Amino acid sequence: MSKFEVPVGPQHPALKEPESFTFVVDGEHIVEVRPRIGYNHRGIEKAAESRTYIQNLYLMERICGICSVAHTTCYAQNVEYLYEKEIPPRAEYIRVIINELNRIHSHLLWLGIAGHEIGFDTLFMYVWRDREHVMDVIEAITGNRVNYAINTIGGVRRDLTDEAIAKARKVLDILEERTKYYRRVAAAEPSLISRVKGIGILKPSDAVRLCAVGPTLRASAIKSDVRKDDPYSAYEEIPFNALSYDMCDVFSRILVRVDETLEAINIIRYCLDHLPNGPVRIKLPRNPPAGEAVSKVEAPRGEDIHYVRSDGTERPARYKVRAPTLGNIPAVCDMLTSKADCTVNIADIPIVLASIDPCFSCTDRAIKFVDPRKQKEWIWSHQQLERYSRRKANP
Amino acid sequence: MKLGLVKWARTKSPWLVHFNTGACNACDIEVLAALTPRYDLERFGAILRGSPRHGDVLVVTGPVTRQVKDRIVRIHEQMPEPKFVVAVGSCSSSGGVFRGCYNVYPGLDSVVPVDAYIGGCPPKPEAIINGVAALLAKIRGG
Amino acid sequence: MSAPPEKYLAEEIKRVFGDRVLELKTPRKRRLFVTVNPGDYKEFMKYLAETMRITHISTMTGFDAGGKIEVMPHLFGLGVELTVRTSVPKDKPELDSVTDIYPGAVLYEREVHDLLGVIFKGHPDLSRLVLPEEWPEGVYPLRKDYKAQQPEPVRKG
Amino acid sequence: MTEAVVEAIIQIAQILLFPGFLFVIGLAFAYEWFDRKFYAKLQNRVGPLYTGPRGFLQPFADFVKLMAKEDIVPLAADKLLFNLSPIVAFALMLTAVLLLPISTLTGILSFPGDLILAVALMTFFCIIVFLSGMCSTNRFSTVGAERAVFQLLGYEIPMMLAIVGVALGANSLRIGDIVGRQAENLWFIFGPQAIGFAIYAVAVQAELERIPFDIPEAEQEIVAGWLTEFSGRKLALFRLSRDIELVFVAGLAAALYLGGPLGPVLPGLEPLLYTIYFIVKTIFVLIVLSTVRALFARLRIDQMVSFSWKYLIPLSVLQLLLVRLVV
Repeated sequence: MSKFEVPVGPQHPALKEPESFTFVVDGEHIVEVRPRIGYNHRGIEKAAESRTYIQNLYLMERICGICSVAHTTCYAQNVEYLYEKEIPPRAEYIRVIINELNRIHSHLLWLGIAGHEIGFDTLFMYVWRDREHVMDVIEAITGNRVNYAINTIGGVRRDLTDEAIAKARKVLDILEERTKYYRRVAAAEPSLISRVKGIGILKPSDAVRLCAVGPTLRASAIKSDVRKDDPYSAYEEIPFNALSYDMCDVFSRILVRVDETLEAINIIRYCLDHLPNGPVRIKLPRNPPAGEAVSKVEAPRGEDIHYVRSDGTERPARYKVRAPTLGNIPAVCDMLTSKADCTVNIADIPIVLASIDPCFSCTDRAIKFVDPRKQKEWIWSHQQLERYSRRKANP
Repeated sequence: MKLGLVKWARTKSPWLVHFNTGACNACDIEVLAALTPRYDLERFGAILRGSPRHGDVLVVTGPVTRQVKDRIVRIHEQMPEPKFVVAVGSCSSSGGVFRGCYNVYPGLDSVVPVDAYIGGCPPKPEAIINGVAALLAKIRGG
Repeated sequence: MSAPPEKYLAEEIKRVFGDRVLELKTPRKRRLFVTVNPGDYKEFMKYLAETMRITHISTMTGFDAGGKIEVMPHLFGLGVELTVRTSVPKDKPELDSVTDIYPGAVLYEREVHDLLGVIFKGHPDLSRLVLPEEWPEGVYPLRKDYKAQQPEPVRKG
Repeated sequence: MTEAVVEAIIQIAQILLFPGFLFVIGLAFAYEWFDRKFYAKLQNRVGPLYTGPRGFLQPFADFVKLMAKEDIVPLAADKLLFNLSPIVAFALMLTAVLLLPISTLTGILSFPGDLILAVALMTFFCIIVFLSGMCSTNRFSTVGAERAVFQLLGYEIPMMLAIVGVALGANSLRIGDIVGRQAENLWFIFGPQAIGFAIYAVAVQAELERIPFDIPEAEQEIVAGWLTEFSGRKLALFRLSRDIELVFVAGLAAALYLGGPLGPVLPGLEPLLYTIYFIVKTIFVLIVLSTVRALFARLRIDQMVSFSWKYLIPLSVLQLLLVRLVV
């Protein structure tokens, strides 16, 4: 059978975001993957250099709408490192609570999307219905559903109210029950399992070699979690487990995320029980001292790393963001390429792509990746392809 | 009479094609949330379609980046007439917080014609439904 | 190890590289900044990867520091977030690629190449990465002399 | 002479109005509405609500809207096939419904061996799907078309075997006779044919390209599969043909397993009551189909085919043996 290219994206139902992957397929099997990223490149790093530190908070929030609070936490923390100041413990705890709520929302969202990608729309609808509970709590605490605007340099903007705490506790109970239910479904539903088990294998050695991060790495039997390895905020004081599964496939990525959701519920409960009293923010001078700092946060998708360089003015000299998805791109290309011992089908593309929980808006202040191997078979060039599909009967 | 029936059908059956031109995902998840049980856009007959050939309403989220510009124009071309474009969120309406960045166009309307704007960063699902309803009212009116 | 990991690592690096380490900073716990000459860069990275077993590269930052461009790979291992810094002259921005040591660095080096124009010698493929196809050659948006310019609207809004 | 004319007029009215085309098209819209509504309910949603009473007119509105939209023929497509295939598909399905016993105990068309024609028409539909996917030369369409045919290899045989079981049980290949047989005995679903019904329910899910077998138009993988390039009127016709096929498939299930339009009747009211029974039974089949659709994830094409060959076919052979023993 002749080889044949299937473009996925930039507008494709499997990708909620404009990225483009070109798959070279042989029948239903994928032999090569060539991603083209950059559709989402907005030039945030350049923009950050022309805004003040406070203004940049808004920009960082909007790097990614799903893990927004991870980016602002990372940013605020980074600038606080520049000042060499600690923020009040209550603020640290509130940050942890919001970060974990965000993780729950993100993982549930992902579980729904994963269901949708394998044509299991009922799961999608159910999970998203329950996810609305988290959104309610987040809205009660921060006032917003998606971009929370809770972090500020030197602490958080809003304190937790008693009603919000009561609401959070109630919702956590519902969520725990529902998440456990989904865990049972995931472990028992045969048509679901048949689509995810043994699919998208990423061997532990490859995961380390290609520098995968977050749940993708943890699903390949490597216990690596920034919250444990490089504890920030209040994570040093909070007891929790870093999880890992060793099946290295999509199924194991599902289990890691579902279990992390349960773990996050426990973390929030602990934080609510041990919430210290005191102020929630400190005042810091307008301009941080000259210097540089690196800050890392475990975003729902993995390690999020920011670097800041200050020259003592009110604007950063350089601000660098590396979001988790970029770190996982080489890994997902590896997962999607058929190897001697396992083949990958077209039908598996959506779920495998989704299994790293891609978030290209974060990633794309950057990147395109082309497999350097040259294909000898007949292939249409990108321009040909575009011209071809742009042709219409009535011009 | 015939036109009346067609107009009625158009307002009752807006099929959406969702395109992200470089958004931060916030608007996208809210667009998706509008389809889920709590909001359920299907009540209005709206369903999400994958192929631009099937769509009536192009729902665009996010600032238009240089690289995505050709794609959005092409998808807009692929859709059969009559077609409508909704810009969801501040970025899509004006460039939002990214206005002035070197890779971002100042709003979706600088690339394709837009019929309705939904403000917010991101707009809540209720606002999105309201925006779609406003578009339908516009179709009904003229 | 009784000493904090960043101190331990700093001591080790000093012991092996001696004067060739231009600067060594540990501003806070688990953070280490090391500056080396571009000539020693590759050897240093190899030492980190092979002797110290620091295998995870988080990202690579490029910074336009006036006449020079700084390239800063961020590594993580042994419980230390390690930033290596080396600077290349702006008029001849060339550096050895570390992709053979760190396969995960492929994308990061390309990003730095695309946005700052650093040429990594020995990199398998330095084609355009994040910028659009029609972006002019030789214009690097993250250099300080580039002024951000919004694209021209295609149609009147 | 006049009698012949009256009879001809009645026959034409039967074909065009009731229980022929018009009625079936109406039923097709109603069933799509029911399917969507029921599916939405299972997903905790409301489904169409504001188009007509409880959204009842939603499929009709979709149809009208599509008919009034611009119709694009891609330049690369084979014009003749591309234009013809929706019409042929529609015609095929309209022919098929004439075989269904709705208001009488036989279809409008009824002759020995009409069961074979019914099954053949379904297969033709799949071939049209293949041709229309291939002729639009979009790569998603092409993959969708390939998958449609590949899938046909999977579900066709167990479906045939299940239907052969019924034919053996009734000792006839005529749908009318099969219904007649059930008038005297128990409905076929009670007894060994229940296995056949289950196999049929699974196989038609694939025929209708619904979850878990919507592989040829899997949205997340290949956009809209073979339908990707169709727009406007052609899409409307394809969707309508699908809906009619839904009626047809449910009606055939009712005729083969649930005694068709049979039920307690009052003299003089037969056509009305038969129609009501027909609708009740087909809705029962529809509920089964919709539930299956909501409960499963989409299978992969190779999984589908191997599932069919590993389980469905042995099961249908077993069913044949059982039927043989009982009869």
